[in-house]
Amino acid sequence: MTRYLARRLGFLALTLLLTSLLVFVVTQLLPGDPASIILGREAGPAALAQLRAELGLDRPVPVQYGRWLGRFVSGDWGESYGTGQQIRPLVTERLGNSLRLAGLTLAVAIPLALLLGVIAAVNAERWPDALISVGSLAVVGLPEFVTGLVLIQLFSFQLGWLPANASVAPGAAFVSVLPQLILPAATATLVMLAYVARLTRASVLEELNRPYVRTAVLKGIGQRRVLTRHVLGNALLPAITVIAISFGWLISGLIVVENVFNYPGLGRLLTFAIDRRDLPLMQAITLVAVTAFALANLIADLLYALLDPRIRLG
Amino acid sequence: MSVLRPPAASRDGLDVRGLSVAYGRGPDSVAAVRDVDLHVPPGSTVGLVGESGSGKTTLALAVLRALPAGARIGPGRVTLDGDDVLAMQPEELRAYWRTRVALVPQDPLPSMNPSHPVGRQLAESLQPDRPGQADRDEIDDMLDSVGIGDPRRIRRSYPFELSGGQQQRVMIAMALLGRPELLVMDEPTSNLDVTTEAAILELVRERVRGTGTAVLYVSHSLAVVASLCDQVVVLYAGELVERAPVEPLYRQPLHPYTIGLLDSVPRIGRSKRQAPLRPIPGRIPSAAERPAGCIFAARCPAVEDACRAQRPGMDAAGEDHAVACRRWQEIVAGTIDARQPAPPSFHDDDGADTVVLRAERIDKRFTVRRSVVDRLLRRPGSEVHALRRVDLQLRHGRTLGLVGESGSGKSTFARAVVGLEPADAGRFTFLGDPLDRRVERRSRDQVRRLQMVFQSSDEALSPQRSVGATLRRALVRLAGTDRSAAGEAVATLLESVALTPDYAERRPGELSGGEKQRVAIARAFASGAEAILFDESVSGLDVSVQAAVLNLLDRLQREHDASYLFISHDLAVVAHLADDVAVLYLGQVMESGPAGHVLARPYHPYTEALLAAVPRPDPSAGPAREPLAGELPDPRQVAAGCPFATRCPRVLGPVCHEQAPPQQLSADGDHRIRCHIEPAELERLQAPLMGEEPG
Amino acid sequence: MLVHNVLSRRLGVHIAATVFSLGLLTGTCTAQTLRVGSEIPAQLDPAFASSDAEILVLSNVYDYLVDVDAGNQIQPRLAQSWSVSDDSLSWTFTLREGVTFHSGAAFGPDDVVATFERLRDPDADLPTSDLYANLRSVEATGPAQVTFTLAEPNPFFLFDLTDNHAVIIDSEALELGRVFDGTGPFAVSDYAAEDRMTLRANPDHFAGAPGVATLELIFFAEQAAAVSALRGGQLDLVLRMPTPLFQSLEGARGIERHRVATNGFDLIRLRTDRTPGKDPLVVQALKLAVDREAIVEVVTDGLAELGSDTPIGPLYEAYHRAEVAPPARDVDRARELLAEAGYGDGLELVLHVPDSGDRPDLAVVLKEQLEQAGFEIELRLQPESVYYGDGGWLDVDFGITGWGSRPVPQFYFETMIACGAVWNEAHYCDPDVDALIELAGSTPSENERAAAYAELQRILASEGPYVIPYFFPQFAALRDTFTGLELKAFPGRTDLAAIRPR
Amino acid sequence: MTSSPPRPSRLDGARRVFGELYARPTSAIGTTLVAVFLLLAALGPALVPYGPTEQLLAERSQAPNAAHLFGTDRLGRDVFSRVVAGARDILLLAGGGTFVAVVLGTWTGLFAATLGGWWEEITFRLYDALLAMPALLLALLLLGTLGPSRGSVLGVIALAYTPIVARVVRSVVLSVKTREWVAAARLQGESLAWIAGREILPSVLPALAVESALRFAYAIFLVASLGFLGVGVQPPAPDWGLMVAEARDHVYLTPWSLFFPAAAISLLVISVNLAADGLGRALRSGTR
Repeated sequence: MTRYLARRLGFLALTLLLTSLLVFVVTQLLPGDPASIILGREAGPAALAQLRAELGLDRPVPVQYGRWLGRFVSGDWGESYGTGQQIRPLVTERLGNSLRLAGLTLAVAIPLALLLGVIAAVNAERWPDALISVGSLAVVGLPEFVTGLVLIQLFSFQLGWLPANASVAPGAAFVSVLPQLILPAATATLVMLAYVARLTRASVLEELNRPYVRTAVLKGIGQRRVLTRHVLGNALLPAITVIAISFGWLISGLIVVENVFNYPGLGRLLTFAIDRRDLPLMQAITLVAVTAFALANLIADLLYALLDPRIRLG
Repeated sequence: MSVLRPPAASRDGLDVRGLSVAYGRGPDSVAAVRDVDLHVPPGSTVGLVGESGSGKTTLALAVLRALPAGARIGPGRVTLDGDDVLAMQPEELRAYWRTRVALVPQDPLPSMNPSHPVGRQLAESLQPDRPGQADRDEIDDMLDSVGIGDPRRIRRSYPFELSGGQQQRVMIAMALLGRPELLVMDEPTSNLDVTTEAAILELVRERVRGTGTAVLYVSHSLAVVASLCDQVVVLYAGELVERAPVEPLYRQPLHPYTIGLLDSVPRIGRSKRQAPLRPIPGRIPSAAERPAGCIFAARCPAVEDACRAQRPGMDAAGEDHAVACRRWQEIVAGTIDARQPAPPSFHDDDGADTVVLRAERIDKRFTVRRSVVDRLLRRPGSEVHALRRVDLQLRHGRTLGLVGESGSGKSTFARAVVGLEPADAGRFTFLGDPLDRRVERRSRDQVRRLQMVFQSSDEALSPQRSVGATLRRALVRLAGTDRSAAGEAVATLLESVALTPDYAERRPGELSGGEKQRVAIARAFASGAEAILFDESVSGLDVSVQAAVLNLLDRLQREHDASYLFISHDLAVVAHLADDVAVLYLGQVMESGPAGHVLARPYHPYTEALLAAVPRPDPSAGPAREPLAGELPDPRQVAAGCPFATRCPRVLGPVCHEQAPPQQLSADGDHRIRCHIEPAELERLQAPLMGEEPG
Repeated sequence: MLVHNVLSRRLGVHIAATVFSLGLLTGTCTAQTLRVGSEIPAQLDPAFASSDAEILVLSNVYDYLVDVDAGNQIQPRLAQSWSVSDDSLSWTFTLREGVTFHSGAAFGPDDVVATFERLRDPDADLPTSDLYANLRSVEATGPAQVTFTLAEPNPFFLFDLTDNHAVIIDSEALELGRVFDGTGPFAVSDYAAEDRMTLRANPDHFAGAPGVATLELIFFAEQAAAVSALRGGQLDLVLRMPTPLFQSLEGARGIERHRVATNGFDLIRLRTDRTPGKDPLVVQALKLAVDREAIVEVVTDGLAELGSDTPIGPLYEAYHRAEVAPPARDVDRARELLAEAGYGDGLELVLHVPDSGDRPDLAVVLKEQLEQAGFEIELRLQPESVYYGDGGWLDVDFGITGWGSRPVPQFYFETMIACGAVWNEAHYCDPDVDALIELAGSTPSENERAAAYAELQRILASEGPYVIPYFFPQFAALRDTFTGLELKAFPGRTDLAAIRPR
Repeated sequence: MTSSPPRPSRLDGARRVFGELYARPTSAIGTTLVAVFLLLAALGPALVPYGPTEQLLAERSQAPNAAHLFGTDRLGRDVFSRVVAGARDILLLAGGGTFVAVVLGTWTGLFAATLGGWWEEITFRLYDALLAMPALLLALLLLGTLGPSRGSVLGVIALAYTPIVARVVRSVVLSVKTREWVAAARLQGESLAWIAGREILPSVLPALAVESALRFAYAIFLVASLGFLGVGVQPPAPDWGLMVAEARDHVYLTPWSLFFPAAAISLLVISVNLAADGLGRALRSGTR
């Protein structure tokens, strides 16, 4: 187990290093001059040249990468070109917001998806299964920006139940912003819900067909107990991995959702950074998102290993 | 076992009447089992024997009401002690499962929940819904009684932590804990090594028989059933063909299928020279293509027109002996010959003693990388010494049989010989020239002359390519056949392995296992190979098919003057085919020499134990003596001394554990052994025991 | 027991807060807070700020010396009165007394001096360096008096002092753009970049306390999202929006639409210092190919004033010449001219468009019109930051640039049209035009100036490398719980302090 | 001689897959709709009454009617014509990107996994790094760099999905490369290219077909999202995502100009998903 952990951490570090290189190179190639972005459209050439030198933009790219990575790792993420703000507090605050939305989404979507998946699998080839399967396939086809707009139209404008806008105030308590989070979370939930439900169904069906289920049934264990005590434990193990993968999906989804609802998360900040060619901000957001994704995968793998005696003890 | 239940006499046991089982619905429905009658009295063991596709597992699961979705039972009746099993409603069914029946499946590992400790799963047999309240002592007693030495540790283990033998013991314990009236065992030893199998069979004999439980024992092996059962039921293509007590069935089988089956089984002590196998031609009809008349008519040597017209019923041919053949009386009387024709015999003994292939001091290790953490904790290195200084030689035109249990290194050796997994040390000499350790570095000619036929017929052929394309490629690549002539050459090749030329257009998925293996053999011969390695090449085949392939191999060897290295875990098959034999244990050759000598009069204690464990298709042979204790040790932790020392019944003392045994040659030069005991002493020890074997 | 009490009290408060916020699900907020949807400001250093969103912050946190009102008249702000010397070179301002910065520091002449010394510093190369290059000195000439000395007379000097950048900063201000210490009606209490800015009223403001106690600027990348929020009740005011969003608010319950005509325009310009814009035939073809009326109708739903390819719109009543008009649309003639210029097979051009306002729609309509005349147009929409970045607007051959409304037209001529002007994006250079601009910018005679502008309008309309199809109005929408909005032609200069609960 | 069992003809494979696709209403509907969309993409421009960018100034903002089935947008463009024209765009972009990803992923995955060792390690470490970035994030970064154009959108899809395809390929290769027929090919002295291409690749194809279909669905999704975020195809192209984004400002004036492209995206993704589901079922039942 320790060996497994060490190995996984090594891979994580390697992946992050490669990703950081990729992010850095890509952002360096972006068109647009950071200096003119900082100083605005009206700034003159001398001011621009001076700022470029201050930012070290005139140095060779490998040197810039080394400096940037070194500072990043030591916690100095620099200042945003676009706003002149320190990036780390900005990004950590938005990360918190995004995680709050992601957490709400996962908290709703995952249990619901697992439940639907199990219901579909247990009723395989009967009407509840057909309903859930077709429903999830349909929902999988709805892009977040369509779902979001539809939900706004329906719940905000027609019914007037929920706010159309999720620009929550910084530091507001979760309970007080909950109403504003409902529509964005619902939008992000739908796609994930379908995805996880489908995989859960497949996983439960696969387990149901394993010989140990027959062994359990032949011991005279009740159906419900066979399902809960035997099948689900094993079927939901793979779901952990699925959830981690769908976390990546969620990150993509949140970029769209946060823009549709104007939610102050990392996704909206990223589009802002890209729009403004705010390189340090883009780099920081991307690395944070990638790290979050990688950590989610790592945690999922470790959890899997911990729960699966074959890996834990093997 | 102290079981409180009515005395056996007052109970009927399992009774099956006219039972049919079909898969699918409507017009696509196919019958897997048709109109079967069966009776298993309490306290007796009934063997259900058949080749693959005979419907034996379907039948076994049907009486348990444990068929997969999509199967339909009926018409027919199944009763256990008079209770109609097929009429049971869900709640009754649960009670039936909980208290009256149990199953020991073929594969113990997937049949246990991988994420629950074994103890909890055992407890569920006692308290299905409240395993926490089960009596631990009772479980421990049961584990102890099925031969598990350390019940407390085992209870806490997860299934994957147990060895194959332990897993099956646990499954048996799980079944017995429920004190079933009916125990169904579905090929419980088929995937186990022969020494483990012997131990499990011994366990079944000791612990299950005579407890009043009715046992339905499903097996493809006539040999296993012979040593275990009171009565045998032979199933063919979903129909019952013969039912008899063990002794008469093996002494005088009445159905031509049973006769053919027994004639197909290779036996230790009867080599190809003494008794050629008589395979059953043709193939088992699929469920969709069953004839109107006798189901065996198409393959029967004693068939007459009436057989094809009408299905024969079960005739009582003696006490408890029933047979579904209209001509059984003629067979009893000997007025007709119901045996399959024997193949022409080719045997001559003039094989020159030139050595074709010589392996010297071949060594191979597999290492699993150790992490820093492992090193700090001084965990054992995970290195497997798969082959240790293996010396072997293959004589021209002869067959060298290489036997050993799983993990003995026999496949590793084969792959090292052909260069797929290069050896770490040692030397191969082939036809006088040194062979490079890697196939990629060998000359085209060497590759051509040294070929291999693999274990699994399902994987041996590229699934997307037609048989013809596979063979053509082999011809063009290795034999240098001209592309234009390849078509003809393919037809010839197919013919040589007894397949019609139209097989060239088929894909492997359309072939049966035997047919695939024939094609694989044809491919090996396509290059004009002079030495061919067979790695478990007949192991996955049904016995009647296996017999045909063994005969084919024999014929091809004579025709092509080829030399075979034949690897198998099945001693009977090796005994049948091999001229010389070598016994491998944990990567070392324990004993080698001419097959007639080594297998008839084993010197090495391991060879002895191995032979003793082999079940014989002959109830009079009796059960194996004293199954070998213990299990194959972890190959990563083999001691410096004799690898067999941990299990050897003749272990001398510390010397065996500490010193590598010397290589010794028997006085007559027929046995080359690795043992601390003097050959002369071994010969003395063996002599009285081996007397019963026909020389 | 004590712990329990505290806990339960806290819990009670919490529940109350929850109930309260749930009651406000759809977002009606206390009238004392004005929530304004704004685009995202980035650069808030007064010397560099340029967008409406940025100026909106500055003009409400700081004050100008003088400002212009809706009628384009100069109004006193921090300067109470002023006088000019006879030679028109020396301007003396008397400052308001008793004014303090939000930090408590007193406002005085030194702050004015510091502000303008910074803005005119030639070495710093600030956007205002050119504008104030004519300043010879800025001096405190009394406890509440500042004197500006010019090198040359400048009839528009007071207007120059209303420049967006010219907010008065504390002479000891540090970290401009991050710490906001102004004298304006609102003081920044919290700024979360890219997200929102919270401001509280400055009760001591010289013009009186603002109409609301709290001002919340909530930033939106998408105006559509802001309008949604307004509809949904999470915003009270949205400034600036594209035409269709404004139109869609017609009849929306509880929302009052505001519209003001401006001299702002979208400039379609062709670079003239290189092929193909170098060829006057191509410029002519461009002018002939455009249907300006259709653009006004389709893109702005007829809400904009028709333009005639000159920056002087009807709002400059004194200078605007209604009779001046670009050549009427003639697609066949345009095609002939193109052929004559050597583009008989079509002229391929990439049209660079900042992705904001009505410009994307304008580009799409323009593309269709130009292609009827033999142009082949590829659109490239870019975020404003990219369009206005290096290699963007000043560089590309063919582009659409938005120009904001200014109090006097001279600004456009001096920065956009004069030969070598800083933002001469068309790289246009005509000595006659330059002479007219020079004249208009220096003559004290209004008549002469009007004549010069008339001639400039004639030249630009007939041959300038520009198409100015319309002067756009500015839009805003306010919840009807508030009143007092006076939308400015440059919406960033709107005085939010004047808005109060109804 | 062994008697021959009845044997199915070669064509039966295709027929079986097809039959399986039409065995269930869901996959039948999906397959049919995909076919309809493909047909629209192929013939669309010939079928529609107006050009996708043609502005009918006199018929602006019309609700759906007989002349304009889906109405017209604010600039007087026929929404039906634009939606139909957009089908070709999105299918070409998503399909092209998926195709490149499948080809690249298959070959790199196939050879790296067959070769094993360092090649495999390096290739898949790189792919892991790419995969560590959620697809949309990667796409946004790259499109910012490359500038929005059809080519870059296609390239971004290819780059985002190549590692995923390669992973799928590798998982099959790893299970196949130890198979005996592969060993048999080595014993026949076959080259690496032969072993990879002729012995292993055929076994990869079924999994690859299903994965490709799924990727295609995701690619459509991604293209639409990029269009919506304004970094994909440029106006006035009738890109569905872009149309939705543009119509956001108009949703109160001309709701149909938002509804129809949004519905088209959803319908296409759903159909491809349904068809992929059926395809997977068909191929699985074939290998059983």
